[in-house]
Amino acid sequence: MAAAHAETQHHTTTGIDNRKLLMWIFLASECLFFGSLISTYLIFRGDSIVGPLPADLLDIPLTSTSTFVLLMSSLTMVLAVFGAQHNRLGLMKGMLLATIVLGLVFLGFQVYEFRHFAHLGLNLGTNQFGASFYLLTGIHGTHVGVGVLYLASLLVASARRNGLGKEAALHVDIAGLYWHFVDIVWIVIFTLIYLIP
Amino acid sequence: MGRSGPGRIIAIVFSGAVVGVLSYLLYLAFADSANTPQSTWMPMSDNTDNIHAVYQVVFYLAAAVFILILFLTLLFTLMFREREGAVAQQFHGNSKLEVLLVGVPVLIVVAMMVPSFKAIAQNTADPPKGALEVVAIGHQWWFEFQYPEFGITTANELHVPAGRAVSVTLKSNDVIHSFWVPQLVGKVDMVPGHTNHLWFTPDTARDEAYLAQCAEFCGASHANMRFRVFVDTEAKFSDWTKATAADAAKPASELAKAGEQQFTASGCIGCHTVKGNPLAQGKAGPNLTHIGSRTTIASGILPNSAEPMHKWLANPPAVKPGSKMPNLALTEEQIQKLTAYLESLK
Amino acid sequence: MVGHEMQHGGEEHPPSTIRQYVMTGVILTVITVVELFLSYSSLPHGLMVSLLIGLSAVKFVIVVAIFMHLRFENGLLTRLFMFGLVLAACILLALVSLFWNDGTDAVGGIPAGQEQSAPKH
Amino acid sequence: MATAVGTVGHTHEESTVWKWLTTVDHKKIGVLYLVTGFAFFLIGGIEAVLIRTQLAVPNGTVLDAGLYNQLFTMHALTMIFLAIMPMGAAFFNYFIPLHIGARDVAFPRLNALSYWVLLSGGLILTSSFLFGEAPDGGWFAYAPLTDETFSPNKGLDFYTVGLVVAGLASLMSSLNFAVTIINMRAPGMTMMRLPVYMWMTFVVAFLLILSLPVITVALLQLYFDRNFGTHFFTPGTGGDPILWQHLFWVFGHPEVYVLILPSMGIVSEVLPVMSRKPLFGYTAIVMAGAAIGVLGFGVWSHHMYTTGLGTVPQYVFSASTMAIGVPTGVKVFNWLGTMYGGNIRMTTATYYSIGFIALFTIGGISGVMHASPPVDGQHQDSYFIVAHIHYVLFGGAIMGIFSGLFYWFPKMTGRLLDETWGKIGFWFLFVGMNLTFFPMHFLGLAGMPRRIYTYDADLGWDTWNFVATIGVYILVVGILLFMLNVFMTLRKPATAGDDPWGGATLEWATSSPPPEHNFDVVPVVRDRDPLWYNRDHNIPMPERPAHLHIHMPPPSYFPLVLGIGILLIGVGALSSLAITALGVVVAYYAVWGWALEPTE
Ligand code: HEA
Ligand code: HEA
Ligand code: HEC
Ligand code: CUA
Ligand SMILES: [Cu+2]
Repeated sequence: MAAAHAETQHHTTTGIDNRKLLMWIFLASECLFFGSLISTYLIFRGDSIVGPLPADLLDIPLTSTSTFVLLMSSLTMVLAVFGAQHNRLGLMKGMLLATIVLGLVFLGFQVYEFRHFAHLGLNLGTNQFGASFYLLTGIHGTHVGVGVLYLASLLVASARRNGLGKEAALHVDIAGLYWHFVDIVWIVIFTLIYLIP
Repeated sequence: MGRSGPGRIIAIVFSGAVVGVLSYLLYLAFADSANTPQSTWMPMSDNTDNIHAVYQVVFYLAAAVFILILFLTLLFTLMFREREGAVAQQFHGNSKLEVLLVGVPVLIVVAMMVPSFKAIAQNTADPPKGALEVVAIGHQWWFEFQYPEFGITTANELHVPAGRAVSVTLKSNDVIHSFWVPQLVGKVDMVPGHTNHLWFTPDTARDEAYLAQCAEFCGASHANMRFRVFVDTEAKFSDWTKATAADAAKPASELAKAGEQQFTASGCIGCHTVKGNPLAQGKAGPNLTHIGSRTTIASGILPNSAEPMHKWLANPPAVKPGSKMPNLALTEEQIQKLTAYLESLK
Repeated sequence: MVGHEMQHGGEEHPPSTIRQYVMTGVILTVITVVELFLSYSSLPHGLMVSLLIGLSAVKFVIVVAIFMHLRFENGLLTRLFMFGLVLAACILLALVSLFWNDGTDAVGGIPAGQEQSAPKH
Repeated sequence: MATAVGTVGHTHEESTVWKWLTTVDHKKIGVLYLVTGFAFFLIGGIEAVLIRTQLAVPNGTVLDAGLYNQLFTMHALTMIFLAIMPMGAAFFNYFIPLHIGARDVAFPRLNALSYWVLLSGGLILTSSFLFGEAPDGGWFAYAPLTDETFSPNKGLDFYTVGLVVAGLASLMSSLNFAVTIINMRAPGMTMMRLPVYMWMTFVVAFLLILSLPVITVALLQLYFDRNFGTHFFTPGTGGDPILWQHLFWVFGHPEVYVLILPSMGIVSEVLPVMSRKPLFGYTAIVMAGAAIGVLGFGVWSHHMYTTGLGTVPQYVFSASTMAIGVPTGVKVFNWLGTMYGGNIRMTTATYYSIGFIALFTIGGISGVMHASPPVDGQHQDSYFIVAHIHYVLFGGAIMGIFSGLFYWFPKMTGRLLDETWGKIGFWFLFVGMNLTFFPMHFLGLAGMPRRIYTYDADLGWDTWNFVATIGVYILVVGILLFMLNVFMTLRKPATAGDDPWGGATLEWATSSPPPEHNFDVVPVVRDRDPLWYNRDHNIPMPERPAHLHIHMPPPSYFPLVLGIGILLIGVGALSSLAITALGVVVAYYAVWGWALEPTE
């Protein structure tokens, strides 16, 4: 996380940093995690015995907005990484902050959506749609939340410093991998759940 | 025993003898087990014939691999075990041999696959036209059988005619159970929310029932969830359907008549149906219309006669852990009446 | 997976100006807008679904390749990640097709109100 | 916190207990795993003894139905998740760095955390007995039996929470091991020079990394079904119990290779060393291992032939399942090829390895038998399956682990286990094992279903059940002999020397037990069997330099604290939100401490 892990600094066989490698393998694992959740959602498509059904609830314009927000957060994230790598501390901090804010906005949209759906009668136990939708998007939201915490810790940690080393850049880089991954998962979810009628 | 000359021959003969004798003894034990009441190696229908045809191929091929590997393992252990002055040959592999060692297993696997595919196709094909339709529903922990054709609902004892295909529709009322009659049909699960199918044509009629047992773990009394299949002649089967479709016999003895009243008074009617008794329409328990003519009660774990019936009514969960039929705290006298009544329901 | 040693990644280098990243962001946005447009269009269902899936795959690849700069990393990382991704996709496809062609007359999918679980006689 | 630890000048201020609690040394953690795994093996074994005692005679009265069902469920869970996997992880921990010539794993503190989380998972699962509500739905917990309608007590919640926690531990350690093997190899140690044991570890790590997420999702869904009113696996609102089965076995089948591959790796190390010749067909064995790993993801529905899978899926899954026999056969033949032409030292480790070949083959071919769906119609859920699983699990996995114990004990402790008693113990285990599990084939053939707490006398099952029960008591003697052997050996002086077997791999190039930094000088690897190459080419061991300046990561208590946090979160999921919240706070504190702690 925030501070340096000197324990893993030494030379590696492949030249890839251990932590970066770890993150990529972890993301491979996450593919299976979200793959199973998405499978569940698709398998239960059309299996809801009672409403409300997706067509009754899903609000594409609204979610398109939040999708756009998340997409932009990827852009700000990559700029934060860029800042870190090019030793532009201000850029990095600003962009990290922007990413965090965008992430929070996305979460806000999600909270709004959940409450709205619950209001319209969709709960976890209502039907298959409710169960698989809330579980999938809820777990995605949890990932976004963890990401926000992760980035916030980086920001706090960087506030105590005014220079940036390679190490710090790597931390931002790795956090970025996680953040982008959560974003692409949303790309898939958005297409499969919202866009495909 | 050594790695060359006579020592080597002794090693080969010894290993061969050990593995040979072992295999023979195991074969005897297998043969012996194949001869037990619930044996899976006694095909008595087209379905199990199909299975058995594959099973034999698979079994003997597996046996061949077993014998070969055991033989080689023992032989190499004897031949190459440490000895003064011997030197281990240093080699890393042998590509030609490797190809062979992949090729032979591939052949074995194909030899198992071809008959398997054939039997899959046969046993999952649609049942022939004119098959007897039966609906089997799994309950914790008993089997319900319906014959839509005859309007029959019964439990735990399935009657089918020899020579006619029986098409069974499998459902479950609660958890997953499995329908398995080792000598008549390979198992297929009864899954809640799904409808499964299987069919088989019994070879010959016989008096003795085929034993069967639920084969998917389904809770406390999974071990006590058994059933029986009677393969009757065409004539006997038709008698059975007539008798079973009819209303329940009217109780004759005084005791039995009192039992009929008790049956209502004790609330049995809430769970059990007795055809012809308009009050008894319950569906939670087995249909008891002709319980008196069944050979067993409580899904095949007790023989059907007064004494076991008495035991059952006195405390079902004691006979069958977890039973969904509660202990109704019946008095000795009530039980006697009920037993007389139930045994009269021929 | 890791058949031989990989010392260094590809020759290409990640974007070196902010402009390039912003452009990528713009492309992603454009694709999203197109997708949105598609989902409201009256194209035949099959075509629309394939287009949508195709476009989101493109977005996926762009983010992974450029934002996560996988394209400019050691090829080992690509292989490791792709292994998980492809496996997940295969299992997803297998599961979905097993359920959508379920041979057991699953009750799910039957219009509401018809049959719930095994019939109660 | 202690200062950086070199070879010289350990600072011994802390108590021994504190040292073990805060250790980040992969060898110490390996020992922790080993002891924990073995303890759980005894617990699982005692459960098995109770099961067999109940089944010794028809209509047994030792256990009632409810307890029996808890026991066989917990027996399987304990053995698989808390005994074999940790014992496998124990050797991984201890020997990955030693085998590849590294000073430690890539993430030492994460490694410690994995252990504490695993222990938490084990405690959660096992503590269910204290409440009399152990899981009782079988180890694969088929819905809807495991839903709150049919299993209203807490048992299945212990199951979901315990397994998620244990799974988290395995995920973390697998990530760690994968990175270590990819990235921490000694100079010259290319992938194709890795010891086979490392290859199998590598495959296992990926199997876990890619299959655990699937079971985690399934467990979450089951937890939601039981606690939050969803119906993923019950027909209530359109859910489907078959989905659980698919998700479980998508994980479950790779999992069985997770259990067997480490033992296959051990056998591939022991046989060449004891035969005094290189492994036959290294490349083929490695490829076969990888092939098993990949194919293992495509066969899961062979556990579901009887669910009404349909015709085509039966074709597909039986073909893929049988195909797995081919790479596995390659391994078996190559082990035999390794023995061929050797000068085999008949040590106890060799006995266990040879036993492995014979017994695993028996289990493997019975596996191939039920790979045929029609045959499986007669096998599924019968004792034939129970015979299969114990031949592969006990005859395979456990035999391999015992081989490894005898082989590596001198490396880990500097002492050789007693060979005579070791061999006597082996014969008890070998005979006991066959007596217990071979008759189960006959029982299966005679139509005895599994998971039944009682059976009638007139079914022809009594003889073989009785024999099987005798067998397990012989097994108990064998295990006790082994424990006695370990106990006696540990009291003797360390006289084994660095390399008692004339080993080929790097762990034998350092002292026994190895120093904390493993190697004074990290060796250069020139061949697959580096030590033999050096021996044959008269390359001397590198000299120990006069001044060693090796910085090892200092001990840390944050893994333990984070582990406690996760334990609290788990306990909270079983009881009250307040405890979960406390757990989150503890975990968050630990993460910060972890991140800010200096690691030099
Ligand atoms: C260590 C664990 C382990 C291992 C390695 C295996 C290995 C195999 N298993 Fe097994 N299996 C289990 C553990 C394991 N299994 C468990 C725990 C269950 C039960 C779960 C439960 O229901 O509780 C189970 C259940 C199980 C089933 C489901 C049975 C049922 O419930 O209906 C099937 C069906 O196909 C199966 C098949 C196989 C096959 C084909 C292999 C193959 O990998 C075996 C390959 C090995 C060989 C074939 C031997 C060596 C090869 C040769 C000498 C070459 C020549 C031979 C041929 C070409 C045939 N296993
Ligand atoms: C790694 C896996 C593993 C191992 C090693 C074992 C080991 C054993 N198993 Fe188990 N078993 C399974 C995995 C395993 N099993 C699984 C997955 C199932 C399926 C469960 C299900 O259906 O859900 C199963 C099911 C199962 C059943 C079927 C239950 C049923 O279906 O009703 C039986 C029955 O005999 C059994 C017996 C045994 C026996 C006798 C041993 C013996 O080998 C045990 C030997 C060990 C010992 C004997 C320990 C020695 C103990 C001491 C020395 C104690 C003394 C010490 C002190 C007091 C400190 N097992
Ligand atoms: C709450 C429901 C309920 C009530 C009330 C009830 N039963 Fe039952 N009964 C069952 C169930 C369920 C079974 C099946 C039990 C099993 O086999 O596991 C059963 C089984 C039986 C059987 C064995 C049937 C067979 O097919 O072998 C008999 C006989 C029987 N009940 C008689 C009675 C009598 C007499 C009474 C009243 C005194 C009664 N039952 C009250 C639910 C009930
Ligand atoms: Cu019904 Cu087991
Ligand atoms: Cu399997």
